[in-house]
Amino acid sequence: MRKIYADAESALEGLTFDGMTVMSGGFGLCGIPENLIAALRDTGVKALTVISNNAGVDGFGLGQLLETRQIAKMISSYVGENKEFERQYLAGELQLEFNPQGTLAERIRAGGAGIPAFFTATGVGTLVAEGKEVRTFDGRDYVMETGLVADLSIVKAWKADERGNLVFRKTARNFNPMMATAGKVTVVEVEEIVPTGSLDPDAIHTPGVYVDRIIKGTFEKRIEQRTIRIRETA
Amino acid sequence: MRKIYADAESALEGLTFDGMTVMSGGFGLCGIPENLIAALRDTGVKALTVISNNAGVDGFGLGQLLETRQIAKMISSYVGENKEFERQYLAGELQLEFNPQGTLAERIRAGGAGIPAFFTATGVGTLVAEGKEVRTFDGRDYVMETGLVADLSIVKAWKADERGNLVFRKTARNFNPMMATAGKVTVVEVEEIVPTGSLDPDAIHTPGVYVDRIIKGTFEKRIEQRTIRIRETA
Amino acid sequence: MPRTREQLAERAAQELQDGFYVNLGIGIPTLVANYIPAGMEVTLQSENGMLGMGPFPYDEDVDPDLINAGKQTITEIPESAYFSSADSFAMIRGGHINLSILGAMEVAENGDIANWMIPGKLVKGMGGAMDLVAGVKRVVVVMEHANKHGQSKVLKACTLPLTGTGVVSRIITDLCVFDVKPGGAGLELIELAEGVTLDEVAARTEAAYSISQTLKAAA
Amino acid sequence: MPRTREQLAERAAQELQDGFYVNLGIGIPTLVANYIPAGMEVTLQSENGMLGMGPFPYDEDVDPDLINAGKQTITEIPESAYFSSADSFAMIRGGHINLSILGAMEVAENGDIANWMIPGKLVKGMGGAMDLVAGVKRVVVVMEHANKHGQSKVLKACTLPLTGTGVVSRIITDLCVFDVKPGGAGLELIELAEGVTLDEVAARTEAAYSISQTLKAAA
Repeated sequence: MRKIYADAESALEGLTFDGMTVMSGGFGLCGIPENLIAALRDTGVKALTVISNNAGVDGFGLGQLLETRQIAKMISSYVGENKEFERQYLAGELQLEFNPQGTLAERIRAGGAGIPAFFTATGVGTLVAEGKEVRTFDGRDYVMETGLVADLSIVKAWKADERGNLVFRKTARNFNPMMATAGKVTVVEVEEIVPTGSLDPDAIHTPGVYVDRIIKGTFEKRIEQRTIRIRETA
Repeated sequence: MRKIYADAESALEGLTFDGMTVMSGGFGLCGIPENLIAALRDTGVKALTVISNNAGVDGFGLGQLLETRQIAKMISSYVGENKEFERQYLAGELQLEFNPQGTLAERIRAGGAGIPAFFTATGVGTLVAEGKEVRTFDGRDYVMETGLVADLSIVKAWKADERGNLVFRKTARNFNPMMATAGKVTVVEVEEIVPTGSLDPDAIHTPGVYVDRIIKGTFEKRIEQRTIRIRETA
Repeated sequence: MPRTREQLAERAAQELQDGFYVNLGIGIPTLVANYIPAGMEVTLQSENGMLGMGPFPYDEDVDPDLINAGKQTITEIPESAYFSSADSFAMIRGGHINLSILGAMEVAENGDIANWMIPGKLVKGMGGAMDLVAGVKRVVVVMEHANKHGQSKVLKACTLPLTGTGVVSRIITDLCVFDVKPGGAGLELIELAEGVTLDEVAARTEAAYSISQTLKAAA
Repeated sequence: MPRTREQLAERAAQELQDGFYVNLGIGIPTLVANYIPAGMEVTLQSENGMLGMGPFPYDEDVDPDLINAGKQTITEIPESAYFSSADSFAMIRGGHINLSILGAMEVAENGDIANWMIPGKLVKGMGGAMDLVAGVKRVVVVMEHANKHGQSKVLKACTLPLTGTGVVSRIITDLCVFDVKPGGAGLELIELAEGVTLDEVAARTEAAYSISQTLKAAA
């Protein structure tokens, strides 16, 4: 039970400092660590570099940390849904580094896997490759990208056992498993904490070695684009 | 049902040629594609380069392909359990490239993931790094290793559905999932073929996109080192 | 008459082949899913981490944990499998997806594509577009022939920052279809939309192109 | 008296800490699992693809799909998780395993280790040893002080092909325990096995070493 904390606030205790780098899981608003983002805001920590595929929306997800101007820099692939983000960025208050989504995912995976750099064809011949080494393998050009690590990773999973083994649900998995591996400290919020031994050991997505602290959260799970089909009636 | 073949022989039809590179899953004798190795032997294909963590034992697993001298070169991390291997190697009949086990696993993963090269600290300052680029990142030296692909990957899984989604069992997973991604063609043998929709989509280890052909095999599952504890009687 | 959005999607669906694994971009490409021929086995990939994407859910089945790369709620089907975004882009980067159908702002004679950034305007990011064009085996662009100012989007050279270089294999527009010949050999006009003339294409296309000997009017 | 194999394993078990994730090499290191103190939470990793390794099975529970990196049949326990060998070595290379306890043929003053190859003899391969010494946070070597010819295995410089350079933090032998000081600062003798004298260590050690001010005889 050493890894289980009472709430998001206590789970972040002693882990935050100004200027730190934080990875935050999720794709859009799907699978984001809602509870830990709010708790991170409440710590008042400043000048964060946040690595996250997206930047939330106004007032929800990372949008909450933008509102309070706690973020100095974002490393993301797409930030389209956030007016406050736009405003700060256009005003020069916020630094932004765009990474192609797959390069971002692989940089995080590499960081967690002890790989300081790798080559990819993604972005060759584009702005993304500027200032980076380009090398030819087997007649094709590839750009060198570096691994990413963070001082803290905040992650949302579906279930955890008491030893920190994690299972994700559907497309809420997204960036969460890699980020769990790439944080010097990884804090996870889940919908359910189950007794050790109740998860199928063949179906664990993130082994407990990557998980330092766990909380059971409460979730709004806001939907960005509710698209439905209409049931045809007879 | 397009991916399901009647037997190992028909599943390899049209896929083999002399001098080809084959990846073969398994660790020791655990999780090896027994049926496809035997069928590969029966094709009579020659001068194979085989990428496999180990080389089987005399008369079983890849040992069968060594006996018939169909292998020209092995890329492996450990080949300790095979007298015929020793004989051919010492006689200069067999080429051998040793890779550290983790580097081998990552080279295969990289090959399947479109990554032509990556850096690792493994092997720096050893024979493994000779002739390879060494580069310093953040004050530590790393050696550049390249991705591996194969003309054919033969893989052993526990269950497949008709669309090729795979599930592995316990430590029989080992090198199989990466090899499934790194073959130009991937042929899989399983213990059971289940109807599409009966595997938990959150618990699929290898999505069907990586699987070209599937057979239901029969398995001896030989044990290399049967270690047991004695039940204390009252 | 130029093709409508639906007709563009319908034409793009002719690029599908039985057994294909396909990634569809946002916008018109998403509509292609509605035109998969009956009996054809096509598996849709969503780059956030899903293979085997089903249709939009009924209202009562909406699941916030189940969205596509356009952040729309979707459903799973019997062959669905989920995986991480790293595994998803390993699949894309490694060349395991047969076909990507994408929109574009500009495409050039040599297969260059620009679809993520307009200098001076707010940039939202490239998302997975650069990975898709670099990694997927075949990239087909579906787009309006001209931009809203009436200017050709099929160009000698892209003017906007690129998404990828030399990656597009085919361009399907509301007027016609071009093949991008391999090795920088330029464009070839291979189809006209119904009622569209060669002169019309010539007038509205900035890029140079050859005309296929088997040029046919679309059915 | 020099330590027996079992005593070496028992001493090595003192390196364990509550909450540690540990990889044990083949041979004496494997025996360390028998000396994990009661109540201490130590999770064993097997580099073929398992975290949370249990003891050997009872005869009727042997499962050919469940082996450790030494290819021995083992069992699972409640916290067990399986993963691929790529994921396993990502865990090792990424520095997520706290401690590796390994055997060696030679260790040098600077922390170099050789444990996989004797030139002129048949080489079986390095397996995962190079990944473990390069990746795991702390590497402790457990070995006999001398080889079968009576020569010191604790050397000024390794003579055999290396497994890793500057990676060993501590050397536990049947005679004593050395710390490898960081930054190439050499060896420090920190413990003597019961009944072993300083002179005995001096006589049997080729490497130079300093003697800890707090040197204590092992209990």
